[in-house]
Amino acid sequence: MTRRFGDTELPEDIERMLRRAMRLEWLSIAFLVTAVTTVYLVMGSSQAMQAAWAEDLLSFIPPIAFLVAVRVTRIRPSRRHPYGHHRSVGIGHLASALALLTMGAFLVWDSTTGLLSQDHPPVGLVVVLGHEIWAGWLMVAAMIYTGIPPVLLGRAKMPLARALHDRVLYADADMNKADWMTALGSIVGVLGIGAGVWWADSAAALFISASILRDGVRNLRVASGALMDERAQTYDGQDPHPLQHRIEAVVCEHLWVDRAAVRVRDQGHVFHVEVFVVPARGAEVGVPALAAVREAVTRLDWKVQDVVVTAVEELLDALVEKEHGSAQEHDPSR
Amino acid sequence: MTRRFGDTELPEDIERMLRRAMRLEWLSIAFLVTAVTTVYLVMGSSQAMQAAWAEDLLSFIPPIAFLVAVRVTRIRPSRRHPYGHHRSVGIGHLASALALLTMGAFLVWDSTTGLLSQDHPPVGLVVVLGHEIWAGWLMVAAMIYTGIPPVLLGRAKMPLARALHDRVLYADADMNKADWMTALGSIVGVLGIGAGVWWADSAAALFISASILRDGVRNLRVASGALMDERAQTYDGQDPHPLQHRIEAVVCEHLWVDRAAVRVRDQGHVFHVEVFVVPARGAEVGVPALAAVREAVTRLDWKVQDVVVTAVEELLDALVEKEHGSAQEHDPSR
Amino acid sequence: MSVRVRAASSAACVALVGVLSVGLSACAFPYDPEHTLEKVRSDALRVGVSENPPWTAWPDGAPVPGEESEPSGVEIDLLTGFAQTLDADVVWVAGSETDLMAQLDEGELDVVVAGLESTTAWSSHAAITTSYAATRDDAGAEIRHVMATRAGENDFLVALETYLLDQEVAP
Amino acid sequence: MSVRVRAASSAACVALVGVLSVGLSACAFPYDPEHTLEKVRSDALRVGVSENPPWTAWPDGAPVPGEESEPSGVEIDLLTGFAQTLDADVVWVAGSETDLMAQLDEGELDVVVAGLESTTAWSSHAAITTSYAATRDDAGAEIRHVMATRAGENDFLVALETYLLDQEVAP
Repeated sequence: MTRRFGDTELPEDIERMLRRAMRLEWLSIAFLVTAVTTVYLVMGSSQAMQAAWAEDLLSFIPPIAFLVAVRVTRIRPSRRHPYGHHRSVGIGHLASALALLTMGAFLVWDSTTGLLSQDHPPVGLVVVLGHEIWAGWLMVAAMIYTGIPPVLLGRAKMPLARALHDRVLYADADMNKADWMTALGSIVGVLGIGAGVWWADSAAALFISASILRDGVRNLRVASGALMDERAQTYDGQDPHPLQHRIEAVVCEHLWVDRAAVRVRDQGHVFHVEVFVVPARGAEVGVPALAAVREAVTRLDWKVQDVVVTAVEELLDALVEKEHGSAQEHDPSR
Repeated sequence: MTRRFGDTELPEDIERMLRRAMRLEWLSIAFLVTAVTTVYLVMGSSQAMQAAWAEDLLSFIPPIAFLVAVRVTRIRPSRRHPYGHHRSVGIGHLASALALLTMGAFLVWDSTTGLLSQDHPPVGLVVVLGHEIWAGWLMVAAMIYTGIPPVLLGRAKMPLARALHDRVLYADADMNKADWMTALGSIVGVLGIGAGVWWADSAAALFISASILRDGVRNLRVASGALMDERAQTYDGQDPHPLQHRIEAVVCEHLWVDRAAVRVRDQGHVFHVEVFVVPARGAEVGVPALAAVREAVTRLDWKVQDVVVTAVEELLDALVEKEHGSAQEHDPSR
Repeated sequence: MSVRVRAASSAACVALVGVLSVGLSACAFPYDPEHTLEKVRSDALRVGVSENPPWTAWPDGAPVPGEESEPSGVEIDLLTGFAQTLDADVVWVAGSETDLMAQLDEGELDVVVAGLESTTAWSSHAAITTSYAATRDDAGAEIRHVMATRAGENDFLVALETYLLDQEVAP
Repeated sequence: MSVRVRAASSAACVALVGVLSVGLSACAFPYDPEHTLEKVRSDALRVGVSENPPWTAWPDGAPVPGEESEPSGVEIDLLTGFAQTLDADVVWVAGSETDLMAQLDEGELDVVVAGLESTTAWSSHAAITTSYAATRDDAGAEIRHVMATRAGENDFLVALETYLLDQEVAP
């Protein structure tokens, strides 16, 4: 079966990457189930372990959001959804960001009160297979187990997120890659309890919660930017997407075009493009001319899914930013 | 100072309504501060009162989201935000919906466990101004105080939400109007405790939590519909917005238009419109013809903010739905 | 009091609150789901006592089951007085706080006294009364003294609180 | 043991866990933030006792301050044995659960016995040991018996738990 994003049939290599990303996300979910169970069984009264457990629970959201979004975006556009369902990616992203933010804020508050009220976490013996062992060693072992696989998963997902232009996948990969810090933080907290430093546990919990909160703020900014029809950015929300300039360049190659500017909406995986053309003096503006530009832009990249070309007398101020030179003049020598 | 939504200067009557809506929302916030304080002071161990308090706390979100969104949407479009900032309304709406959903789910779980573990809420005496009085009477008085004003506020906001096409305001008005049910539910719960019916309190709490949860689900559907670029709906998300058909009718009045279809994105307060025109055979498609259609559509309503008109050979399937007859044929007799 | 009379007075209360909602503590509201106050009146007040002088003490040692022993202390005197206002006998039961709270939760006791303070960890297991006296600890912080009754038996709770608030307790 | 030696052995433990992380309970980890185990060894084991036969009892009545009295019971015997393994004397302090838990939290006691059960409401105020014995209540549900030590004093907690797990307790 060929996968689609709405009306877009995916190129073969992109489709292969999408399949791989889906497999990785299923693998992440399977791993998280074991991790959450393990940590729950050993966490006891260590605040750092409880914060790490909460983070593991939250880690379920991005893989699930990704898998759901891939399914939903395949639905073809209809009269009720004339732009397709790509935006479901963004909504899933926003929801994950809000979950991170809320949980992060709660945990920061919780570990701060733990620190201020000078909670001394008790960690005693457990009996495992007839052996008496200090429960802290079990916690350390659990955190070593839960700390390593996410880093590998995150490294595998990162290039796919870049190629698929998927912000949810990127957010997931980014959180995975940072997961070893959570694990190390918990280990330091537990060893701190063992070394008789009572505040080490709350401090480690505070560190972990702050990192959850920071993830939430960063993701919220990127997700709401995309949903607010911000200019298309790269998958990590750091830079304007290079496709915009490539489109403007291609449009200006047409002879009837004097000046042109584009607006790009990031729909999730794909882009919706509006091209504004100021026609050259005396040039004929007809359906064929408009269609030629549309096809040239569509051919540029699989991500360009929906192109509307219109002719105008003047370009909107908001689209022309002189210092970037993005609204390109047509070169009359061609 | 004339208020704007992005580039749109508002008509005078709409601007007056916006001012009135902002005053009402400030009033709501002021009232909520007193309500939250009152209920917190008297709620004691009644689960129904605690759920009502949580709902009052959540009621802060829509007014704040509305006031913030009105400020943000006034920012003019820029190169980074070529479509303006209208979508901030939708993001605020989605965030409120998720808050309602989460809190509702938590409270349903909490009151269900309270019911199952057969919690018998203790409500004893309090001493007020030297008089000993059963705390339940205070709770009833507090709920009467917090139950009535929201209904009046909600009734005042509802017509403004309709005229301003503001979904956050609508959601807020709708929740306000239903607030008396929360108050009545709590009163029944407290009187139930007094009458020796221990489960009345948990049951009332369950009823209130379920209504919070239902609000969350309904708002989530409407908010994510708007953010997913669904066809523009009316403010309550029940029907397609009538403006779409009016635009199609206006476009078809132009002589060079054979057939036409429109896509409307609901940006929050305003609409972004794309018009696809199949020109009549032999008609000239030029910048003036496109501009004439654009201006005719823009004049239709203040909500139509951004119009792109393009000429195409064929209309997209997704835009033409025969049974609705929305993609209108040009009447050749005109 | 017959069930019908109770229901009628209950309906009257609800009606009244709609009209006035102030100064109604004289009204028979609230009722006990398990009729504790009624049972105390007709039977006896069953008190769990865990030793904590000067509030509660077993001068002759805590009684093992079957044995008879009389407790003493500030809280014992208060409850003896309370039982007198209800024309009720008192049954004193010895035990640890944990045991007594479990019995209270199951309805085998009506009230537990153990020199409890308002900061007690038992507030999620039992209904804690308003404080009937306050003392100061070594650091000068206020300690407010309370008793524990069975959760949800609000008529009994209000009756006990009304009695306690009327007393002048100087430990 | 000097501070330097402790720090070195602590570092050795951290290194070890990186290599093996199994079977290290023999290692001196964990330590006490307030050095409870050390103080018990050099000074005495301070035990709070709230009466709850057959686990704890004051056969001659609970002592008022200044008076001497010896408690008895299953838990008293256990702690006497534990103190012997540490070559420590025992100081018995009487009080209510609430009082004793407050003293435990402030470090005036090292352990509290009151016939506590694993479902105790005090688990947020004190470190609850693993259960050293199990009985059944009238309904046949299992009751697991525990003691309370000062929260965070994990070396002492582990020492007491190790001792308790070695004992055969049949109440």
